[in-house]
Amino acid sequence: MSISHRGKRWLYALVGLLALGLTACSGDEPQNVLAPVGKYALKEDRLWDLTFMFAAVIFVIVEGVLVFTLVKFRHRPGREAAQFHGNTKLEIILTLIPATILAGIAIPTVKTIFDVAEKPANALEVTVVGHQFWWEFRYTGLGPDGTDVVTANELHIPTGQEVYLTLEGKADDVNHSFWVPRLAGTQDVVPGRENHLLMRADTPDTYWGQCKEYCGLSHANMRQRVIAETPADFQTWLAEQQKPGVKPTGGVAAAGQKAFLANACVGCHTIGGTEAAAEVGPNLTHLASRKVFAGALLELNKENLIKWVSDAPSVKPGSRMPSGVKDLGLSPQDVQDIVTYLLTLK
Amino acid sequence: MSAQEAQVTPVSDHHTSTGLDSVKMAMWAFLGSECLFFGSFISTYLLYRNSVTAGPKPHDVYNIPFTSVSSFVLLMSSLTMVLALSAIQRDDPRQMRVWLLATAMLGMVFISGQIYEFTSFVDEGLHLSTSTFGSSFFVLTGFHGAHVTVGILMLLTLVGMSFFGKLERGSRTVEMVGLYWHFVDIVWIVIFTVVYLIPSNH
Amino acid sequence: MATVAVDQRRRLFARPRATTGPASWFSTVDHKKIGILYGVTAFVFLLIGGAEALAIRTQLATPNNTVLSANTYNQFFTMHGLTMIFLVVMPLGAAFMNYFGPLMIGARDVAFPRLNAFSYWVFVLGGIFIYSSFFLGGAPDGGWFGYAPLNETLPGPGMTFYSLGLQILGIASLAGAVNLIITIINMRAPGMTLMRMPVFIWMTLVTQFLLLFAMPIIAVALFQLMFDRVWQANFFNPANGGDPLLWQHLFWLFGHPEVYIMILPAMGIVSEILPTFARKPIFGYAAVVFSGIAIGFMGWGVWAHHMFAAGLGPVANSAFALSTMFIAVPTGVKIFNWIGTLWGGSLHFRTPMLFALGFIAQFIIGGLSGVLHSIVPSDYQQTDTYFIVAHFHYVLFGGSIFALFGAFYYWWPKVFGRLLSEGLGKLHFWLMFIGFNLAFFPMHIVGLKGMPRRIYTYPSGMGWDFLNFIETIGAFTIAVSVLVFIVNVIRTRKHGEEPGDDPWDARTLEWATSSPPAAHNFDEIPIVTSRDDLWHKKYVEDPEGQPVPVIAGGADAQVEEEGHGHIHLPSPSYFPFVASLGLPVIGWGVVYNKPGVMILGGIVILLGVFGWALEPSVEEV
Amino acid sequence: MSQAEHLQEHGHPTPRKYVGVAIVLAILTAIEVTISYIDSLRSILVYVLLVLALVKFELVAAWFMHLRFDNAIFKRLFVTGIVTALLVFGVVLTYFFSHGGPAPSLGG
Ligand code: HEA
Ligand code: HEA
Ligand code: HEC
Ligand code: CUA
Ligand SMILES: [Cu+2]
Repeated sequence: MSISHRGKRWLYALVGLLALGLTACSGDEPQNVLAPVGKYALKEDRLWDLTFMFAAVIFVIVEGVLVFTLVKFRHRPGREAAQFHGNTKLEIILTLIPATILAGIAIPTVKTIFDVAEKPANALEVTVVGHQFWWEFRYTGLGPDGTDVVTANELHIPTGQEVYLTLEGKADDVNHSFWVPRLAGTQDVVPGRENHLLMRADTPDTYWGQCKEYCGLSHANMRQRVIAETPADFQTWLAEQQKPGVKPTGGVAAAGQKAFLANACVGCHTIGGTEAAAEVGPNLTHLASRKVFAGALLELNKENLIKWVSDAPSVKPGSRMPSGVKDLGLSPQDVQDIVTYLLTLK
Repeated sequence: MSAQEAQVTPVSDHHTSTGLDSVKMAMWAFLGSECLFFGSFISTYLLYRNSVTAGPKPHDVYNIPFTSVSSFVLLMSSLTMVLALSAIQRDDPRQMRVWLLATAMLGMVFISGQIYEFTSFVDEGLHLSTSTFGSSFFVLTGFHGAHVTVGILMLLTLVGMSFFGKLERGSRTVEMVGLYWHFVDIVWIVIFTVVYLIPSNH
Repeated sequence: MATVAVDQRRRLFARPRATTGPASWFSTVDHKKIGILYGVTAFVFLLIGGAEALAIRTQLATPNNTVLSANTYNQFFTMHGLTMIFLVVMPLGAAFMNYFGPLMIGARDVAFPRLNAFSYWVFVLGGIFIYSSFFLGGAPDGGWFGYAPLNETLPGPGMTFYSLGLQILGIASLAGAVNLIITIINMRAPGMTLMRMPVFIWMTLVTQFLLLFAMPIIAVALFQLMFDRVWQANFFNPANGGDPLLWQHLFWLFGHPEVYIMILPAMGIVSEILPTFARKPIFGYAAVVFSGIAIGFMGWGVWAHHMFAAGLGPVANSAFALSTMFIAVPTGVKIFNWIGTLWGGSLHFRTPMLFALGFIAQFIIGGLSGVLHSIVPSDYQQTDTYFIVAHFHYVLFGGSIFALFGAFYYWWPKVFGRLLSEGLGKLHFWLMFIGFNLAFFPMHIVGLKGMPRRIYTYPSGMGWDFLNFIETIGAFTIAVSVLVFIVNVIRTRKHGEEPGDDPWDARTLEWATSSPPAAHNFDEIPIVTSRDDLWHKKYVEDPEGQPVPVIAGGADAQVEEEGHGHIHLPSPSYFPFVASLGLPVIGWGVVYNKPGVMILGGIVILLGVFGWALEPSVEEV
Repeated sequence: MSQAEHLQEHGHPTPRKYVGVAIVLAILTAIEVTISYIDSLRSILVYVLLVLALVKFELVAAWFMHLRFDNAIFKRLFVTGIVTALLVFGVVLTYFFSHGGPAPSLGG
């Protein structure tokens, strides 16, 4: 391979990356950073476009000069190397140019840092709690009688409104990082601390995200969705969430509820309207209204729920939810009943 | 380790590029490094001393008069150390041994004081695991104590070597151990002020 | 110098005298042998760390793959990172600094030969200690920067091994740092002023200062972790007031200087190779040296750029963004001066040169992506994605490892007297170059498509599948290139060309002595009269400033015979090895919380140190 | 040895001098301890104590460790360590204290 070939390889690669930046495809790339939505992600993206352009130009120039030098000054018989030791003027200029470019880039950088950190006036406030390996969302004070609406793994937000997330690290948990790339960059969840993150979606859609800070065995399986709906839809959803859990009217579901309350489940989960009020695991009051569960790892359907309740750790390594069959002593019938019950919790 | 490398290197002193003793330079570099070591521990302590979640707070347990005395003892051991060096520089190994032993004794008094202090703190309910204050206090002062202990070992070794006539170029070796010893003393000067004397918030 | 004759019988160990044979490797204090030991050991670790990488890449080749379990994967990526950083790049740097440091400054050995041996043994035993965890209940699995409090809550002994293993390796680095600093300051040949030192020596010096001041910080963090894990202290336990951010600060206070510790020696190597094969002096020597020092200094003020998303607040983030960006300035100076060195030269594309050029081309990419990370709002997106993984492999592999392979090819004939084959070398280079870019360039894109790092599996339908597959192909291409290198080494042992003492017509002092150099390095300590001293002894300038070879025999006129009778070389010693043996023993003692074992280790160290202190460094034979 | 010569050039500090320094150190320590009990000084106590500690530090380093008489290289090695430590930990602690100190425990 000759040297000029090598130069071309780089160029192709670069062009490829540029092309990628331009084609902001979303459909099958739900976590594409370069397909931003809403003002926070867009601000970050605009800064990226600017700095990436500078980087690309510097890259082309410097690598270009390098390759040119290699070609031009390659050894040929009879040519001697020129013996010079430096050129102070040139060196100073070549120091000042990058410094100037960087100083230029620094201004929008600092501005954007402050921009995306500023809390807007009438933002919707939601508390996000990171758990190994799932997300808890609390809509503070939006429940009946000033209680919280609590849900898991699917964050519902209204479109067109800023959302101010308070990322709360539980002191007995570990670091996580809340990230929904198309809506905003990441912020860490640090045990014992509170961080904040702003996002805003302007079009209704389901935005995907994933925990980004390594948090143990199932870090890879700790995902989340943001469901942005029109304000009206959001209110409808909220109204539903404020209700207590559906009471079974007999049959299998009632048996399921009984089994749920009689077994260890009740010691870890909350189901509104029942005596299950523990907060170790996700709030299940409206489990069946969600599309995904277990850290957005599984789609919510009967088959998956059966698998999950029977033996969560085999589905999700390291899950803090014990195996229903092996550890909690559920019979397959119990599992069937409980899952039937859970699926009624719209 | 550097102090032990006391023997002649392939090119001896007067041949070094700077004309300075390599071992001494190594010792100073090592002490520079130690500044970061103790700096990290002291900073940790400063960070945590006021965030006591359980158990006693710093000034519930500190016994300033007691610690002042042991600080004084350590400070004076620096004097005996430098007198030992002075003695060997005058070619008086006997007197050097006396001063070295005195230094080691003072060091041991200091360590005994620390052991007493630790036990009394434990009696008052402050353990390594009680609070961040407990952790950062014990580990900081513990590592200082470990340094003193290593110093005592080196001093006693010097005395022994000198006694059996194995201490070649004694003044240089004594000087190196001395540098280490004074450094440990200096660190205590800082610890005494920052940890004990400066009041905590609560 | 007067040495008291010591009665041999009273010794615990009879003084080793052999300088050849297998046993002699345990007692050697010769910086060249220690350099070789470092190199071989680190290369073995490269294969191990590389094998872990291949396993990682196999697991990630396709979505929902199950080659590795989550547990194994997490151990592998942690050990891969730790191995590559602490057991490959750092010791490979140490190998070259040890071997060539004294040669390039015209010294007979390092300042403290036994301390040097001690560093090496502590390093090997530290590596063995960490790897023993695989057989003792599980390797570290908290990531190479082991964030708190996960580093405390992870079950199994892995992270305890981490805290003690890195501690042991840190001792090796610290001892090595003191040694090399003093060697460079104090052991230079007459006339070798600071501003005549080869750039590689300068970069070594800066690196060792970074180590000197960075190692104690990580030592403290690791001690705190150890106390937390083994004795229930609360340094990083948020449930009892501990602050996980303290770990992050301490770690990155060490961690960022650490990355410059890994790149500066590589930059030094490149600064030696380029002038040799461009056949002209380095462009702007002073600027290259001072920019290296500047990088070293600035490296202390940027650590929080690893914590942009940790919630430091906009003020701190802005400050660290600025300091980070401006590191590009001194680094740019280096890049420009290297191009200036090539400019006007007569470039010979031998294998070392190819690797050096590969370094420049790829380091620019890695550096530019680094600057993109420093744009905080962009980094909120990039952090902890494969975009970061791409960045640091471009600087670490594309940068450091390429330069180190260049150094292998460049200095091989000096160390072993034989040239590595050019044909295989070029094959190695091109395979590695292609494989590397195939493996790591797509990581930028995958990262921007939202793939986080440290995930053992991923679903399909994210737009990641194809690129991950390509990356895996690239990784295996790299492995093939490494095999080519191994073949080259084996072949060279028997069939390598013996090119004489100065095969590249090079510029610096190591080429002025025989290949391989005698134990005492130089028959006569050279008197240095200029920078690139050897070159100026070989060539004079004609009126146009062009080099003209000195009349034959001129350079050879240096004294051949052993002029001054006996040269005192430090005698071999077992004690550094013995002393170092105690450290892993203490480590195992702490892991299992067995005070008896810890005390045993302490006794071994004391024995070693006392033996060491009581034996003279040079003994009349 | 260069070492000894060096000292001689600058005049060997006599044991008497060393004792003098030690007395000063002792007095400073006494002052430190005393003022730490005086409540009316509380507002400036920290600064006074730090200054006193600095003076003691300096005395030991300069006299007992001979930095006063020795080559500046030694001093530079040491001071570089001290300054690095002060700078980086200054920043770290400033950060922590401006953010309300270590993590307020949010409870389990
Ligand atoms: C050899 C090691 C090495 C080197 C040299 C560098 C060099 C740089 N690094 Fe990198 N870095 C790592 C190893 C290294 N890094 C590692 C291992 C990590 C990840 C750790 C982990 O999380 O596991 C990391 C992570 C990392 C981060 C954190 C990202 C994150 O986790 O969110 C950041 C952020 O700012 C960063 C920045 C930089 C910068 C600005 C440089 C600069 O020094 C680069 C300067 C060079 C150039 C810019 C190119 C040449 C210059 C020119 C051609 C001049 C003109 C240029 C301009 C005007 C821009 N690095
Ligand atoms: C110098 C440093 C260095 C080097 C050289 C490499 C080399 C490679 N690394 Fe890297 N890597 C890191 C430093 C390095 N790495 C660090 C610091 C991390 C972060 C860890 C963390 O997150 O904690 C990381 C993480 C990391 C990841 C991310 C893991 C994750 O986040 O989940 C990946 C994924 O592809 C990867 C891949 C590779 C590959 C394919 C190579 C290849 O280049 C390797 C090529 C192979 C060889 C060189 C060996 C050849 C082998 C043979 C010839 C067979 C030998 C056979 C036997 C021994 C039986 N590495
Ligand atoms: C020891 C505590 C514990 C017990 C007992 C327990 N769970 Fe869980 N449960 C959890 C945790 C923790 C999670 C979140 C796990 C994850 O996603 O990684 C969870 C998740 C779930 C989910 C998914 C919720 C969602 O939205 O992601 C369901 C459904 C569930 N548990 C049902 C049950 C049932 C039924 C039982 C009784 C058989 C039970 N749990 C017993 C702790 C527990
Ligand atoms: Cu939670 Cu990763
Ligand atoms: Cu960094």
